[in-house]
Amino acid sequence: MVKKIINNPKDVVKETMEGLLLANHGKIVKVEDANAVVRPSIPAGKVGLLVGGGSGHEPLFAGFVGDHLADGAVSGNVFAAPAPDQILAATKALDHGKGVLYLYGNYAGDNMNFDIAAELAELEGISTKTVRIYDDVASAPLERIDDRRGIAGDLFVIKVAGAAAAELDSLDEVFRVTAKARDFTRSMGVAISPGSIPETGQPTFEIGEGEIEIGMGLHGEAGVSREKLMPADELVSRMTDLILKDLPFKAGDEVCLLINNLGATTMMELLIVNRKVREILAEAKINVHDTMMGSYCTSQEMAGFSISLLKLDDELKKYYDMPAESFAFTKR
Amino acid sequence: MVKKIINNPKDVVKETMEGLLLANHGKIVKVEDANAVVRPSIPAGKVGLLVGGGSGHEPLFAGFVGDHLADGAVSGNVFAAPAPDQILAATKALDHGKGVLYLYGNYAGDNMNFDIAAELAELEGISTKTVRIYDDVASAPLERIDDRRGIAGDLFVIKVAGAAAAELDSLDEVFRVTAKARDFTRSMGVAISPGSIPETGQPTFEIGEGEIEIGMGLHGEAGVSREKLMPADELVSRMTDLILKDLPFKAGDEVCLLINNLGATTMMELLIVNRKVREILAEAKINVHDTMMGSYCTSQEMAGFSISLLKLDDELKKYYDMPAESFAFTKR
Amino acid sequence: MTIDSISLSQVKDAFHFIANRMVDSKDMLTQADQAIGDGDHGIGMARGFEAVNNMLEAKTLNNVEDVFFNTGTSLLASIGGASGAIFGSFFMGAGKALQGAEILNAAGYQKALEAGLAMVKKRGNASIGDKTMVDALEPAVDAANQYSGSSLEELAGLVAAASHEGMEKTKTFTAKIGKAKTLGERTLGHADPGAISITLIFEALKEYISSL
Amino acid sequence: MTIDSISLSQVKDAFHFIANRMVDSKDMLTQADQAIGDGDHGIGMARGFEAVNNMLEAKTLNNVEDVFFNTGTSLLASIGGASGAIFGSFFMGAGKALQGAEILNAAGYQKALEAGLAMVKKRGNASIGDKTMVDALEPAVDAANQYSGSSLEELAGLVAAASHEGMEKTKTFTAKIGKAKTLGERTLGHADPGAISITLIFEALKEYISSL
Ligand SMILES: Nc1ncnc2c1ncn2[C@@H]1O[C@H](COP(=O)(O)OP(=O)(O)O)[C@@H](O)[C@H]1O
Ligand SMILES: Nc1ncnc2c1ncn2[C@@H]1O[C@H](COP(=O)(O)OP(=O)(O)O)[C@@H](O)[C@H]1O
Ligand SMILES: [Mg+2]
Ligand SMILES: [Mg+2]
Ligand SMILES: [Mg+2]
Ligand SMILES: [Mg+2]
Repeated sequence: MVKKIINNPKDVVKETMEGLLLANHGKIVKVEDANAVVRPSIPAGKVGLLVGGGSGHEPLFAGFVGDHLADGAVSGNVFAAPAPDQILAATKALDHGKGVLYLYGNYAGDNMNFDIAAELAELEGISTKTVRIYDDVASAPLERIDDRRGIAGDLFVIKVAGAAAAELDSLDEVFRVTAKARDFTRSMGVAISPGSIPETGQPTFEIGEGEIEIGMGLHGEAGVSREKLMPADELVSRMTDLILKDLPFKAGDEVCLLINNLGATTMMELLIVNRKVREILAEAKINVHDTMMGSYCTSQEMAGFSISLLKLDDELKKYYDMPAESFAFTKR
Repeated sequence: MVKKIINNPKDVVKETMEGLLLANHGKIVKVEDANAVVRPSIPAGKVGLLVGGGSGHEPLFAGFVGDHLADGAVSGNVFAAPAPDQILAATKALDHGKGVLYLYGNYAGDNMNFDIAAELAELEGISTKTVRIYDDVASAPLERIDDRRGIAGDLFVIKVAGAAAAELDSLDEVFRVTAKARDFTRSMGVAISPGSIPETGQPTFEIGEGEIEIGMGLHGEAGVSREKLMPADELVSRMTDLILKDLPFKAGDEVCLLINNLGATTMMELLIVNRKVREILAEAKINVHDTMMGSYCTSQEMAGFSISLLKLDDELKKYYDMPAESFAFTKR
Repeated sequence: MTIDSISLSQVKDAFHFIANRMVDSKDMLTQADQAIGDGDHGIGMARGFEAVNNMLEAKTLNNVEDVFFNTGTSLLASIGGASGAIFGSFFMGAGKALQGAEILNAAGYQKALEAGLAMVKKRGNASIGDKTMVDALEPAVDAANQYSGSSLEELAGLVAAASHEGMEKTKTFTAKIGKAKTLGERTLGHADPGAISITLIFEALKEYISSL
Repeated sequence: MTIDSISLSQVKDAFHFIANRMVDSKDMLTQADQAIGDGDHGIGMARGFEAVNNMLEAKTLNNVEDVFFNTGTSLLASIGGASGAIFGSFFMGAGKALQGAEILNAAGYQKALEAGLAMVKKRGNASIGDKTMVDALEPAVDAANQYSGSSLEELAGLVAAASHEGMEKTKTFTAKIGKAKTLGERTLGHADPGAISITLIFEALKEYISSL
């Protein structure tokens, strides 16, 4: 049994939600009969932005509901997409006549459940559009980009989408900007020790002493290879190589950089990683506009991290730079 | 060997600093010949606020150098206080004629090294004052409060001191407000698995399966007792009991709450803990003004957390509520 | 003597029997998903079929369609994830095909399976060889279509056997869909968790009928 | 024949000998600190005495005071932490008492020890029984004061022995200062890491002199 500071493992999702609501001091409210939260006062005529996915990635998703960020979040059980009725309840709470944009990671479970919800919403006269995030370059070749998983790059897309949804007043326009942010985002993760699912008490995968999984997914799904642990600099070189050549990012590009902690990795390690990422980007003449670093999109207590880049153009930069505020992310 | 994503273990402190500087995009600069950072432009006539301590607690301390926060931070080796010459170099960089307030956790090593630095600063005509943080109720009885350790409560004291140092223009006044914030702060931590020191590759302590250390210190120093792991609610009750009766906090009090991740604990667990803390505070009729939750003051990859309370009065509330911005903490 | 049909109350009993089987298989299914997925399939299925058990107690079910369809909606709402949508869609699709039937016979079972498969494919777009539950479901439907003259008992046996065989075959496939897909070659040798589940469901139904 | 004094260049050699001993004791000291502190004492002392070795090579040292004093400043600047301040203060205090001496004899060693102890106490405020290096240092100073008529070689032996005895006694104390203090009773049975270090230093000096 993996040790955890919890009560009954079956209650973790419910109790997590209770704790989050209290920590938000009224800035988010619960949707009745659903494991979903929304902002208490959404301006009439605003396009709604709904994010969501499985629980277990805290503070993603509900930690990013706030001003100039998501309007609502719906969370499933640990590592399981939310069910359609939950998504529909959140959709209804968010719709103010302009429709709702669904924004989530590209997984079979999420895709199917959100699609069913979208069909149900349509029956109730609510228009929705969907952007699936597929930033993980390790999970499929570029030709099959829509087979790729969504990982920490979610953050960039939510940041831009939140600002766009606050400023633009048509679902189509919010969709366009959000899809562009998604298309301009690339990520890759690694892990050296597993997370675990509270209800089973078991690690999501096994990994040997001295081994590292390159391309690790957000739920412990395996990546591109299992290797001997290598020095941070060598690891970072390999990861950034794959990321840079994928979009591709080119000399003269301006990017935002996210180094995301999958759970148990130290900030010291992230900073050491950052050093090498910046050295490589500087050599490639890619200019880093801003850096986010921390535990945003986790996989329980998995030790590992991911690197994400968002390529900016004037429009994306404008939305990225806007102030925002939520439980897990504040920008002045 | 504990697995880490680093290069040569002897270089972790240096490389961490390099990564931090890059992540700050010019908002902090390095002090020459010292493992210290300062804000690049400190207004003439401002009282300087210098924080510091051992490395290994990232993002503490250097992550809190910024607007309305610390003006500088000096970091020692992992879990070792910085040497006097380093502290002195940072002191000189911060002094603008109004003197420098030293603010750090109450450990023999920090006390001695900062005291030597203060003596050396005095020789150079720089006045300093010192506030040692001793918020850890688990580390000594109330009668010997100045034997207690400083743990995550540092955050509250730095937040208030940073705002006070930005607003007030005498070292004595900044000292007074900072000491009050320190006196009104109480914390307690627990851990279920150890951190490790990169240079030894060894965990800082051993703990059995199914065991928890109550009162764990920031460097893995033992606490008040080693027990069987218990449900989160029971654990939180025991911790808050000890905290509440220590100041004591009373019905009608207004407090800020910090639930700090010591490293590898999940946000899910922190939120579950928060739920119970709030239930107990509500019963005790203690009003929670604001909540901070996250990995602020860590002990490498230790799994565990601490609960801290800051009791507010009008003055502390004013400084707590001011906007602030740094690498690790932003408040709008 | 072979059983040609079962009554509404037997269908309810059968679904309890299936639900208990799935709840009891929690650890086994979770381990299967640990090998090639994210290790939650067993807890999802157990949670889903606990909800089915509760629904069977609480809800007025007027015909066999109701039993199948409400099983589907219970799974859909309580599991979430890929399996909630897939297994939920399967039972909802199967239920609709039963059109108010008051008993379950071979013809009904065959129609239900066919419609269930269609719903699953509509929802999930998986084909044979993608290493999903479709690899166990589609051969079962094929078997049912081929042998449509048999009794319900015989058909249930054929369906269970075909599904089992299809499930075993998934060990030779590399995953192309779902959370296992990025594992590629490393999924070889492991059966797909969802394929195991659908086989368990068909086997439980067969056992229930044979025990009558 | 017993050795009454050593020359400046022998003092430098002796400090190299001590420094190497401390560097070699890294793991042992770290383990001692893992038992009751934060597990870094060995790495701090090793880093500090590596700096001492470098300083001895790089710096012009004109007399015995210089050797002691610069050893202190090297430790202070390179270790940080409690032991940087304590061991740095010890050697700086000891050095000042030697006032430009060109050799180290028994009288000088005795004065140096006494002044070193005074600096340590001024800096750290620890008393006998607090479970710190003072528990090994103070008995060593007492021994030196009592036997001030002996040769340097004899004195070095007495100092090492008294310090060793004091260090052993720390096993019976509960910590009252430093990172071990909150462990209270649980520190029983473990020697204080800093007390082990000062004993190692005195023993190495004694061995060096005896080997001449
Ligand atoms: N598109 C799909 N079509 C059919 N079955 C699928 C599809 N995607 C996933 N599955 C089935 O779902 C199973 C995984 O279920 P589960 O582990 O509960 O959900 P998740 O993948 O969300 O963790 C797989 O073993 C597979 O049989
Ligand atoms: N106030 C003090 N006076 C004398 N020695 C002290 C004092 N505080 C700590 N020490 C010594 O320092 C040693 C610990 O050193 P070290 O582990 O390197 O530093 P830290 O405690 O900062 O991790 C203790 O074993 C003790 O002998
Ligand atoms: Mg899952
Ligand atoms: Mg230390
Ligand atoms: Mg799964
Ligand atoms: Mg130590």
